Amino acid sequence: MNTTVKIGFAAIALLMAAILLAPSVSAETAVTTENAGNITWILVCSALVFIMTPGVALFYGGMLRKQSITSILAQTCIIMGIMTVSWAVIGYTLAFGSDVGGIIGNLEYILLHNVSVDTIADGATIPQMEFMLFQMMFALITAGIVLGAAIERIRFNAIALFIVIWSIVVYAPMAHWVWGGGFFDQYLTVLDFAGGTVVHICAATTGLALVLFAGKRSERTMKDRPHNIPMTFIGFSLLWLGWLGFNGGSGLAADGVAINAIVVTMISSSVAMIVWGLMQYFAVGRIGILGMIAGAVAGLVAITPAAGYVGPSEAIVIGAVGSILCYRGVLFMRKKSGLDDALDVFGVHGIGGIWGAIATGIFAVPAMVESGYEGLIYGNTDLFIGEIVAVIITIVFCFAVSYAVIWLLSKIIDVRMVEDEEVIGADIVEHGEPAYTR
Amino acid sequence: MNTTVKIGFAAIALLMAAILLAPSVSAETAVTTENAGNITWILVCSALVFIMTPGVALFYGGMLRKQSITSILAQTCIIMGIMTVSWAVIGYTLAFGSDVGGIIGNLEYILLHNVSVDTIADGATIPQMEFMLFQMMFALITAGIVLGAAIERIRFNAIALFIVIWSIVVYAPMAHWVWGGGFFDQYLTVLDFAGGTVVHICAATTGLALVLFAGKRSERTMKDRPHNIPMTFIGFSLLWLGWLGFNGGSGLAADGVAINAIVVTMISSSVAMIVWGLMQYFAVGRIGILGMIAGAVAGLVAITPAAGYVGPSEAIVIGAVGSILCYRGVLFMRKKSGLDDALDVFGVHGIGGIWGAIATGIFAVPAMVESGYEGLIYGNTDLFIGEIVAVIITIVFCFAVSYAVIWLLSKIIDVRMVEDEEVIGADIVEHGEPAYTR
Amino acid sequence: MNTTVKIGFAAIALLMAAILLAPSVSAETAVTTENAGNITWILVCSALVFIMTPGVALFYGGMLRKQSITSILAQTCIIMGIMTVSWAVIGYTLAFGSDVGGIIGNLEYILLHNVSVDTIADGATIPQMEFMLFQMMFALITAGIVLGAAIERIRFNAIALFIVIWSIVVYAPMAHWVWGGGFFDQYLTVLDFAGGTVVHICAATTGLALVLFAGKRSERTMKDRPHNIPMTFIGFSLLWLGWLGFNGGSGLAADGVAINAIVVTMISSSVAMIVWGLMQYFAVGRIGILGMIAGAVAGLVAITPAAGYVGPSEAIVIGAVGSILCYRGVLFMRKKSGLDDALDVFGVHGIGGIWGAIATGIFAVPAMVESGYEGLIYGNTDLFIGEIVAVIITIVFCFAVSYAVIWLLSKIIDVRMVEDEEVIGADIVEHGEPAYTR
Amino acid sequence: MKMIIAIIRPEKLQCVKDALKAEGVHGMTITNVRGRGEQSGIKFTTRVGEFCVDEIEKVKLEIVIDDVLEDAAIAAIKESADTGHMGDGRIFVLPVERSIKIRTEE
Amino acid sequence: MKMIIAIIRPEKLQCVKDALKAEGVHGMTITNVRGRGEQSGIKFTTRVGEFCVDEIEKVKLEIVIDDVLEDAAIAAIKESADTGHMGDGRIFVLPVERSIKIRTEE
Amino acid sequence: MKMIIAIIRPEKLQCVKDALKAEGVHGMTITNVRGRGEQSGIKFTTRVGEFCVDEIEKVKLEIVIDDVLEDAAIAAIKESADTGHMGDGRIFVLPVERSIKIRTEE
Ligand SMILES: Nc1ncnc2c1ncn2[C@@H]1O[C@H](COP(=O)(O)OP(=O)(O)O)[C@@H](O)[C@H]1O
Ligand SMILES: Nc1ncnc2c1ncn2[C@@H]1O[C@H](COP(=O)(O)OP(=O)(O)O)[C@@H](O)[C@H]1O
Ligand SMILES: Nc1ncnc2c1ncn2[C@@H]1O[C@H](COP(=O)(O)OP(=O)(O)O)[C@@H](O)[C@H]1O
Repeated sequence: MNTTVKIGFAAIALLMAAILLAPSVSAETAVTTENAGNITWILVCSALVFIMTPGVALFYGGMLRKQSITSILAQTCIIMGIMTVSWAVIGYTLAFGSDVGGIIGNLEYILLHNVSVDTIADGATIPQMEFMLFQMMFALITAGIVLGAAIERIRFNAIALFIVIWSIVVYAPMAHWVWGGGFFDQYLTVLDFAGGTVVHICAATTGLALVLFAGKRSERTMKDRPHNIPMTFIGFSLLWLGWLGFNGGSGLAADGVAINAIVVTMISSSVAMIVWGLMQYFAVGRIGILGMIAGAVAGLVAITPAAGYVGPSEAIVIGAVGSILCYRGVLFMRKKSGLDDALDVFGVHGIGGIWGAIATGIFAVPAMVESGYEGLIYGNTDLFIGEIVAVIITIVFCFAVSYAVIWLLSKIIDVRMVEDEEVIGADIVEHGEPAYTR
Repeated sequence: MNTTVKIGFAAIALLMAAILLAPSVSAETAVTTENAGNITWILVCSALVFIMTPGVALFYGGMLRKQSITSILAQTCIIMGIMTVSWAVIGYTLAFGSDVGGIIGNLEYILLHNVSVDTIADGATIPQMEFMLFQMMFALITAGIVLGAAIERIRFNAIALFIVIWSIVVYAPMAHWVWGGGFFDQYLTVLDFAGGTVVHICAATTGLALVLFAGKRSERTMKDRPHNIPMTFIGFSLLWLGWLGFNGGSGLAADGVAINAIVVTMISSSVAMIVWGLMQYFAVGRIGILGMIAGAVAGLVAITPAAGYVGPSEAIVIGAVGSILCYRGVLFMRKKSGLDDALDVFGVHGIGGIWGAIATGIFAVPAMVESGYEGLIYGNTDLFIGEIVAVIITIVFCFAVSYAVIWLLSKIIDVRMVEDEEVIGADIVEHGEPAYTR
Repeated sequence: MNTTVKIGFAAIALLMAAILLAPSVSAETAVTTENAGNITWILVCSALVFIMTPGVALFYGGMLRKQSITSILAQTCIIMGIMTVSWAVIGYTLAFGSDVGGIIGNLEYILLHNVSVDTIADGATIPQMEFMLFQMMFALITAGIVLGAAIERIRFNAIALFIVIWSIVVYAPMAHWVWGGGFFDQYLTVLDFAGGTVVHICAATTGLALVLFAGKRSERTMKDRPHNIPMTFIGFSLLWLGWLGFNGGSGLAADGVAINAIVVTMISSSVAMIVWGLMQYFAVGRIGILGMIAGAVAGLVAITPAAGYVGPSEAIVIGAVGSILCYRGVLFMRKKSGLDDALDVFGVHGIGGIWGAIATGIFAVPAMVESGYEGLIYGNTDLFIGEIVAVIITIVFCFAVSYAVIWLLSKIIDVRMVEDEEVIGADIVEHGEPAYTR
Repeated sequence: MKMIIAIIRPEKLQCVKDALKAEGVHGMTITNVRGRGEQSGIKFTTRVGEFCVDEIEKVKLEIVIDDVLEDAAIAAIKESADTGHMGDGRIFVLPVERSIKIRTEE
Repeated sequence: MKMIIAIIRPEKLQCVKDALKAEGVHGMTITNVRGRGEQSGIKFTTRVGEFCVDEIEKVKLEIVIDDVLEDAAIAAIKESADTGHMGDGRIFVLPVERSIKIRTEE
Repeated sequence: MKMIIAIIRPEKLQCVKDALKAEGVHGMTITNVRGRGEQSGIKFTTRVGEFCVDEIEKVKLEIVIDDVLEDAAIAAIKESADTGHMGDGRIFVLPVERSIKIRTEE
């Protein structure tokens, strides 16, 4: 390489570095006691969202056979570790660094450099570092939701490596597009209050990709029934609890928006639970707890993107319809799809997330959104179309990239458990830790 | 019907509508950052009270035999759904709508219409919608406490329908009388900080009515011992945790009252736990965990109505006496009463609640209450008598109406499980979901 | 006794009383809405730290055999009761009353007299009663951590009495020295943000003293494997959750310090978890959940004393090194030490706590501490040496006094279970409450 | 020597143990089992149809005793385990060739 | 009378129960057990070596029947429990001297 | 063929399995059981009186083997399960008429 070329490269590198690392300058004021209310609220919400990830693990774990419970908990542990580190080191800056071409954030916040802790940017309610923390918890729970789909098949090591890569090539871009000033923000008329696309649709389609890649479990494994209903109940309770912070914190302030978000969250999940119970009652003659829980989760998922933009009456409709759609979705996935989505990740989070996004496009209340973002029933088609486009892009992107990642990984390491391992169960085979003594 | 009559009816109807739906006008100011502290605190307390309902389900569930755990969890699920919807649709307005004759609220807030989200009424600390949310959680936990009494006997469908009706004809009026400007408020000198009457006495006597109506369980079912002590411990921990918000939030602000309430709550429950342990030690020679937990809950119940009106020293006395009374109460209920109050709902919440109300009348500290509301030991008999009257009215009302409701229901649907069903257990018979695989 | 002597005694007594009870006078202002943010945050953190104690019980309980789970839960219950009462009655005043000779606080706050509830001292962020409450939760969790060390050997009654005395002669002085204006504060250059010495090292060496005194469990008991992995996972999740408040609240305000503390807490534990997993992978070929959990806890312990004084990058180093040291520590304790530290209390909390203290001395960031308190890498040896001295004093003091207390107790009551009791298990023998039915 | 295998209701275990003790029969091994009896389970109805629970929880006792005690033991079990309802259980007697105590040389 | 003891795969329990019912065999006692077979377990590999899982979950059926039904019952179990893989299980037949119904005088 | 039924301490299971393997005995079925021995349990004292724990956790092994291996297997179990304390357990030997492998035609 001659000198000119070298200098040329160096120049380009420098230029890139300049672009990628340039901190965005904005006016900031120091934190005072006056900000303590909002700061507290988002710290609380961070804690609430934090507990959702162990919650989803228990929720899933109770529905597995007793040979696979250590496995789901171990996978959840490691992904909590991985997502935290990945988000702090690189994910946050890719998602919320200054936009580069609508696609990704630059590296100004790498390793959380330049993220301010005790000042608040003009127009913001909390320091940036706290926003980073709140968002970190979303990264954790999204990865946590993924795990339920292809459980009892994919190896621990493979899932861990998959999530490392996925956190960078799938999750961070998604977060950037929707919340970080990326192209959804720039080109689409779309609203996603608390993460219908980024969290639920993304997790569900990622799960779907893994399921499709890994195939079904052995007949001998699939037959077993949920090994611990109370564990699922505990997990569900933590999920529901956490969701109050998930939706309640997404306005980033302790104000009327937060209150409304929590109220509609309660209503939507409750209505969805009751509706699911009724459907079950008419179909099979009795109401089961797993059904009611699935219904409530469906209602929670459905209201997520809309929680800041609709009131109690809309929440009733969104929850009820979400419940019906997810009920059908779960039945379809189980009986018709030919796929083995072990814990109904796509049936609930996928269908529910899609419905939620569309419902936002239908019901967004004029008084609660900026002008131009009203729902279909107020005669505005922009948002409705925007939501549908956003859903489609999310599904296609998350599915394709996730599938590519797991496919590539399978070239390097052993991804799939063999039948004998499956039957004995990952708890013993992979971790050497049966969950219970007798 | 001739025209005059029609017009007459229409006029009356219009008049009634005017009375029932007239929104109460009051000065309000918009929410600002300054309110964020209080708003956050009551949102947090709402979340804390929320988690008490799953908590009480686990607390109960662990003490049942393993054939009935899905059942209590399923009942808890559905009543969470029902109470949420019922409260949002009709309960809140009946309880907190403008008073109609001291008996009930009008319909101005039906379906949460007219409930303000981002303004705060003069003299209030939080928006009304947040108050509604906090109160909603109280409705949930009250219904949740009821379930423990007549479990393993009453059918799921019957309990669900019972709670639908009960939420309207028992709970909403109670809440109106005590907190919503009803006749307790108007005519009695009575204090109930966090719900001794509305929550604990009401739940306990409702439970008693169900127990009396449904009769005892089969001998073959009653003999079994608690199937999962750690589950009861988890539930108890969530209850205790939630109670910090239950009592801490009842002042509706993050101030000295909240701090004091939480401190006395910690002290009362701890003292009560220790006292129960000692009684057990002297009676049976060893201290059991279920005893200590029962003691702690007794202490929590006892301090509830007084938490805002007494200090640490009074809390020690209230907790200790509450523990002794509940200990005797539980023994009486189990050995002498001839009733099968499966999980000591009346023994703990009933006796504890009654003691708490009376204790408030005895100990209310002058510096902590309005003049005229001092306790007996400060020479004021008004409050003491008021508390006793309130307790009596609560017991009579809740018992009578609850009994009537379940009796009426039994005319329409099948309320009671038969012995074979009982023995196999509701988990399998009603839900088809045994809680555990082996 | 003649009159002069009597008068002399009376005079001395009066003087002592004057010194011991004299309330420290300081300017205070009444609580207003402005303080609600900080008040809320520390109430929230109190609730979060509260849940750590049941959390640690479940964390421990799952790793025991199924014959000892009621036992650890019962011990946890009673120590929660005892520490609460002890702290309110005498502990708080000994720790935070006006300093008497650098050794202990005076009795001005006995039974929480003179502790202000609705005023805030100048320079403080919250009322003193709230500070008392927050500190109370630290007392609970410290005692809770102790229990894991000598479990399955020491009798319930003995542990209860031990903790009564220990709360006064070990915990209260430690808290006084480090946080209450005692001699650490006065003579040492030392930082302990959230309780590395007071909580973790103190608990771990107390545990060590009990283990040394009680000796090993029967071979027949030790062999058993963890009976309930999900229970350990639930406990761990509650611990992690609570730790956000443990570290996040230790700055006593909802500000940048709190945010930073929580962020570094997340990072340190995550890094430590991953590092432990990797060590395990290279040593035994697979990654276990108990390993990952131990790693995460090690990371939490290690960052505790430093959480207010370092940023994300330091947290990565502290977590990683903490994980490596604790991994080795646990191996040493199990294989070489000849001690039976049942649940790795010293291996994790002891080693981790020591490393955390030293790490604070190495890494404390100049911009985050007062001048003179910079870490070793910034060329200041004072803090580094101060931390080491503090660690040594803590270990020696807590070990010696704890050993003395249990030794003395053993002269009065029966401390140790005999082998037959051990084998059948404390659940049945001591409590008559087997944890599960079959 | 005989092995008496008795399948009884869980709630009757304590009575049966006491009854056997009264007869001087101490040693026994107890197992939790599920049983299907001659009726092949119990039938229940839901809104949309009938279903049957065919595995009912039972307790199994295995008691090895000298031939002379056989009848007394069986009588004691029958007496104490009987409720008169379906599902009370069964007693089977199997021949045993040897019985050895691990601790001693018997 | 004979006692047929069958050790089968847990996932085959329902099939075996159905098959036996079809043969008119209703009564049975079911126990969850772990088994080690002739291969002494299944071997797995980790990064640092091999390990063996030698206690595999199985279900044990105990069925007491008249001698005449013995062959039919055994055939039904064999048929319905067979997957052709290792670990399908075993059937043992033991002699039974008496069989008594607790509820009645049989 | 014989069925050897051994009731042992749970903590001795691994030793016994190893000892049997060394003798060439691989197949076995393992059940968790509770046992009451000749002493009718262990007595403990509380402040207000005595109480007795009479169901102690044990493990039951069922091993069907050829007659020729009987003595070797029993010796191996005795050897490896013995601790010299009360409660070490028992071994019973029952006759087996047939032993069938489900997978094959044996
Ligand atoms: N033929 C059999 N072989 C093995 N166990 C049996 C048999 N018949 C019954 N049992 C056991 O006895 C229990 C009670 O049987 P069941 O026929 O219901 O008794 P009953 O005839 O007294 O009503 C069953 O649950 C099962 O465990
Ligand atoms: N000799 C034996 N004694 C008792 N149980 C046995 C014996 N051999 C096998 N079993 C039981 O049968 C199960 C299946 O045995 P295995 O040898 O794996 O069957 P297969 O020969 O069909 O592969 C074992 O798990 C064990 O429970
Ligand atoms: N007669 C018996 N029938 C069936 N099982 C027995 C009998 N005697 C003892 N056992 C079993 O053996 C176990 C050990 O018995 P025990 O008498 O305590 O042994 P040891 O005589 O070696 O002390 C008991 O717990 C029980 O499970």
